[in-house]
Amino acid sequence: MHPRKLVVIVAESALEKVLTRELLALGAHGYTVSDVRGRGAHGEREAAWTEDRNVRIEVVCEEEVAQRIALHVKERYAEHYALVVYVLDVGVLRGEKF
Amino acid sequence: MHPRKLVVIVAESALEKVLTRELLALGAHGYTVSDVRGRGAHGEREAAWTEDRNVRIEVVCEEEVAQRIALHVKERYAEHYALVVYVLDVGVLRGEKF
Amino acid sequence: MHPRKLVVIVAESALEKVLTRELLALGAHGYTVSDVRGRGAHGEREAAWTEDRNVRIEVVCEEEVAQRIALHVKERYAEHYALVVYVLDVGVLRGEKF
Amino acid sequence: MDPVVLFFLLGVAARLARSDLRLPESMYEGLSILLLLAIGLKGGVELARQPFLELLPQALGVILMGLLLPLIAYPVVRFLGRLNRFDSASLAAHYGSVSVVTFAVALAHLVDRRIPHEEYAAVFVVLLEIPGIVVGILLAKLGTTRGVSWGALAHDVFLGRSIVLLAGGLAIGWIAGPQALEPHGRLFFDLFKGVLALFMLEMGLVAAARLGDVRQRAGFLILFGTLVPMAFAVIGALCGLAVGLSPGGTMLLATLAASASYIAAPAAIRIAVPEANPSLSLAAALGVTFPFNVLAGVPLYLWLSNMIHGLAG
Amino acid sequence: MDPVVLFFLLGVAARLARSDLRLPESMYEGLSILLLLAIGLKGGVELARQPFLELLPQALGVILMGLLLPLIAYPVVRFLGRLNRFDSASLAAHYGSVSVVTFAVALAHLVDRRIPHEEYAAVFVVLLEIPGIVVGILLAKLGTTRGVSWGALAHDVFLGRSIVLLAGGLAIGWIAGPQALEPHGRLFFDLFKGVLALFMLEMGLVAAARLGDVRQRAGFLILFGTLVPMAFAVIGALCGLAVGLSPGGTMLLATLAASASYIAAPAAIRIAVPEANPSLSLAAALGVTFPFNVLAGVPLYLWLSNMIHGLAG
Amino acid sequence: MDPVVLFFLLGVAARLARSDLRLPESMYEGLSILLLLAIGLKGGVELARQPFLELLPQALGVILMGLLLPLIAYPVVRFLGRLNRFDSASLAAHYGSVSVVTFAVALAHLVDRRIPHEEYAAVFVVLLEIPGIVVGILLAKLGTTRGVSWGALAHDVFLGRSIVLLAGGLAIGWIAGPQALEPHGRLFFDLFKGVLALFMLEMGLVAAARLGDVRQRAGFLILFGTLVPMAFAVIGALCGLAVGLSPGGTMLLATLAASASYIAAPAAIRIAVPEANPSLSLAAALGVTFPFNVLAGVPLYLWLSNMIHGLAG
Ligand SMILES: Nc1ncnc2c1ncn2[C@@H]1O[C@H](COP(=O)(O)O)[C@@H](O)[C@H]1O
Ligand SMILES: Nc1ncnc2c1ncn2[C@@H]1O[C@H](COP(=O)(O)O)[C@@H](O)[C@H]1O
Ligand SMILES: Nc1ncnc2c1ncn2[C@@H]1O[C@H](COP(=O)(O)O)[C@@H](O)[C@H]1O
Ligand code: NA
Ligand code: NA
Ligand code: NA
Repeated sequence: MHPRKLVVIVAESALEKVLTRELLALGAHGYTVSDVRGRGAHGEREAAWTEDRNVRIEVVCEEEVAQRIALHVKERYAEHYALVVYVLDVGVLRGEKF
Repeated sequence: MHPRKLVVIVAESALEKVLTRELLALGAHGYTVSDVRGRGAHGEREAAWTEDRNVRIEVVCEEEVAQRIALHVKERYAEHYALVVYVLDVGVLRGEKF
Repeated sequence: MHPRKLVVIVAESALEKVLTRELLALGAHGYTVSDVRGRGAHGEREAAWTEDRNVRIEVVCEEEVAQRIALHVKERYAEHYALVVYVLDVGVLRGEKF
Repeated sequence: MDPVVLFFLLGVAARLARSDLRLPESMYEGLSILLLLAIGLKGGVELARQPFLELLPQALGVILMGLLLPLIAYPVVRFLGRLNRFDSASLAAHYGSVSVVTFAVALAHLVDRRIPHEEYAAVFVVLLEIPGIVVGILLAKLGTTRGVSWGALAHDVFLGRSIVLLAGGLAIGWIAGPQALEPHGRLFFDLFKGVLALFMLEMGLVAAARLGDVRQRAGFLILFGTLVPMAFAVIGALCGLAVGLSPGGTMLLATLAASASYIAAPAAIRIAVPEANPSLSLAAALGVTFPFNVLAGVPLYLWLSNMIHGLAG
Repeated sequence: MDPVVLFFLLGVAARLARSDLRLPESMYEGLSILLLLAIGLKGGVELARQPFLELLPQALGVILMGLLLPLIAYPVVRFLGRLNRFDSASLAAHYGSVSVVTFAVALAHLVDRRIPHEEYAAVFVVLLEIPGIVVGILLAKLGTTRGVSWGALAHDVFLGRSIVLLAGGLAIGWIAGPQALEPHGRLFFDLFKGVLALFMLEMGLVAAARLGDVRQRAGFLILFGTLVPMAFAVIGALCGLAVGLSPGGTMLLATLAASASYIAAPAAIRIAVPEANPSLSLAAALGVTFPFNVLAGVPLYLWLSNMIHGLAG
Repeated sequence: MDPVVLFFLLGVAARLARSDLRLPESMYEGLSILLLLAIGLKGGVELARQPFLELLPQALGVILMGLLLPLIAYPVVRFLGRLNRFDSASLAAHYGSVSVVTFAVALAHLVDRRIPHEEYAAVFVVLLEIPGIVVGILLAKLGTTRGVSWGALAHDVFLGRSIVLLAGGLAIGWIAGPQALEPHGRLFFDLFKGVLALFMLEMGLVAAARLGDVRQRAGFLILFGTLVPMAFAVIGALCGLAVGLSPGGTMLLATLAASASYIAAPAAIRIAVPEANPSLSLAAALGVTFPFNVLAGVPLYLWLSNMIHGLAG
């Protein structure tokens, strides 16, 4: 298994379009998105309607890309948007994919 | 990156309301919920209708809180409810958030 | 906490039925499935309609089973299907469940 | 055979044949919202036409029946069925409460045959949904030290989705009246049978999915799931006669008594009585009683009500 | 009281009582697609009956009003409300733009009372949705160095869901004409009020969910969220009179002016003005102004339009 | 132009302009369930009116055609298109099978023009969905050692969602008859065109999303995706003539022959022939043939059927 990083971003759904575009620009080769709800410093977001939903974006990538993504998201969006980012260690079989 | 824990709880949807309330009481600052289906010791839960669905709850928190949550869920719910809990290591940039 | 592995498979939804059956045959005791969308080497899969959706399958299991699953999926499906697999370390309280 | 029954059978067949047919969960939810509102609105419009005070004795009689039914079911399950206290109480709650879809099928049965009935009968659904659940939970907790948070439970039961939609529909129908609701009727009333048909397709899929659990205790479940409804239908019909309902209304009340809750009761019991095995009560309510009522019960209860009224009459 | 208002109140009550009632998100989306298309189609069919050139001055007048409204709202919020530049601009954008559901309620109000009106008024919705947002964003960016990607923004605003469905419906209605659309009308037109009722139930749930945020700045929000709509309604009614609308059409334009966007504006502002606090503008638009317009505004604006036409008359 | 075509074009335009308009997936599924059941029910009601034995030769003729079409398509793709065996077989399966929505558009075309036709034609859809897929898979597997689990495959194909709903609808319509289904008709039949319109909007979005893939092999795909349907329409029309259909029914059969499956075939082929590139077949079926049939094919095939019947006499 090749060691890689898994970056998880949970953010308000308004950011999905820009974020996924920027992820690719930052060096990710792919991503996976799901619709979620949640609660955090910005209160409850219960997905009762479209503007009130979060998305959870998952990216497997090399450590360097992961750093870049986490930093970018933090600097560009963390101040004004409801979001969290965290990073995990993963192993993959096909290292060339990520 | 600051080291934190990620607690994942997959449980029957009937527990969503109580669980999320208790998570906050146990010291979590937030959580993320998604609708899922699955299979385990209690058989298949295929989300064909509301009572037959699972939720997946994700909490990033300090190690101590994670221990507390895992133990609480195990003791209070594991006997009678369909659920699993597992804990992972994560890194976060904004340590004060979790 | 008992150490276990978490295998995550993101694959086109056509594979859900076969994959979940095979996971059990390979020694998993359970799994959790959610509907997701994403992008990768096979282009964007935006879940605009049924054939264009991915599923995310999560399995907590022993290391050996995890190896078996990852290898099996890679060998049997990776060539022709849109999918990724990655493996993480997790801790569980009820070791006998997984 | 009534088309809604055919839709149900189609769902059952598709599931048994392991077809990949499934209705999206949000369609199931959407259809049930439509059904509940439609039943409530219809009932509310008719309720406005009734002298309110005359209904009070009927309402009391019906609530009394709702409290009685689980008290009958519990000892049957506990001592004849030899189940533990929790499962017995859970089954008592499910069968003490009611199934709105079964009611809708019975209603459509009457309307198709132009049989007159108390059109405000939706009120009975609201009155009967809760008492059975509450008594069932009390039965489970008798003599237990570990308490239930009754406040939270009452909140969840009284403000559950189905009660809010039914009672809300009743209130809106009552306040707005038939004329103001006429343009809305094209969605809520004209499409009723079509929506019910789709819902029955889903019910067939869901009920058949329970047959695996049924098989594990087939003997008990089949006996319990058919005999109790029939006995309860007799009680319901007698109650209908006693409170002065027409044969049509009597049949509706008999059907309600005979029906088993599979939405409100499971949700409440799961939280209040975690020790009860939910597969068991859903297997009985959904896997046996719902199909039984829809396929055989509804016509049977009509016959029963006519007969009782004939005897009494 | 109009049933759609009762449905709204049911939603509010259910939410305030913390019922677990919620409509699935895809039902919300499906209903809003139906509403937008229905309004567009209806307007398009009628538009085809109008001499196109005669409408041009009306259209220009309406667009001018759309550019004016946020310019009035901004200083009010900024200097009377003492909010920062970003929140002021955000509120100006929300109140400069329009709410389609409020329009639908006003339309149903007229139809129920058989009050004649310009049936192509859906065009005004399309014309008014965008200018307010654009001006609002400009106000936020005045004197800022950090730019906005105007191209991407224009794309998102002009091709947002609601504009595409409304304008698309208008175009289809215009091209196809009433006769070709007759069989589709059974879905889009006959069910309109029922669909609107369901939507209002959801709006009640959503609006009540904002009341927590309202409470935090109750004074300002309640004053702002009721006075500005009333003032804008006067402007809208005068504009309707000026461009030669009937009293019914004038009332629709007044309602549009008085309504606050809670779909297009929040989405656009969130991206273009991230510094603005979205809870604030949604609390005002959804938690105060929407209920106010639906409960009191719509009849008020009808009275206003009749009065203005009477005075001018 | 027919409104359903306009809705399709609206979807295409929205997608090409990169609007954020999308229908929720569960709405897509809900609409397709409604469409399939409606077509099945309608066909079943009419089927009950036919002498069963007279239909047998027609059914056989239609099935034969279904087996023949992929055998024609395969060599064309393989040797003229120079695709590998798997992609050739996959395309043969897609074009050998049928598209229900294309059928619905053709049906609506006839109904709008009051052109008589065999109203039980939904039977042909059921008969034609499967043979093409089976032959296609056989073609892919010819001479391969690695087997297919034919049992599992047959199960998936024969019990796929669309077959179950169509055949189930046929059976229910057949058993229940027109009178019993009348109240359900308000959902299934009266709303048919509206539901079809919404579905076509979604189809426009989905088809346009395939245009990127089309562009990569534009020459081959456009030729193949328009010429094969036209050739198949001729075969379908001749088959219709041979089995004694009216001009209207002949046009429906021609349309079915010309249409390409984008639901049943992709799902089955993806599992049975993983080596085939799904983007290619979807680009052809959804990106080229579906729009071609809807925009130009349907009227063309009506003209063709009338001509062939005219020639024949
Ligand atoms: N501690 C946490 N664990 C998991 N998810 C979180 C946590 N905090 C926030 N979130 C998610 O991130 C979203 C935005 O967070 P916030 O900006 O803190 O409101 C929330 O709506 C949750 O879905
Ligand atoms: N080994 C596992 N890996 C991932 N998810 C699991 C596993 N076991 C159970 N689950 C999930 O947890 C739910 C409840 O588990 P159980 O109580 O074992 O039936 C299941 O329906 C699955 O969604
Ligand atoms: N680097 C990645 N990180 C997360 N998810 C991915 C990644 N690459 C691919 N995926 C997911 O896996 C699916 C199939 O990937 P692929 O076979 O590369 O097209 C995509 O549609 C994504 O949902
Ligand atoms: Na009962
Ligand atoms: Na406005
Ligand atoms: Na074909």
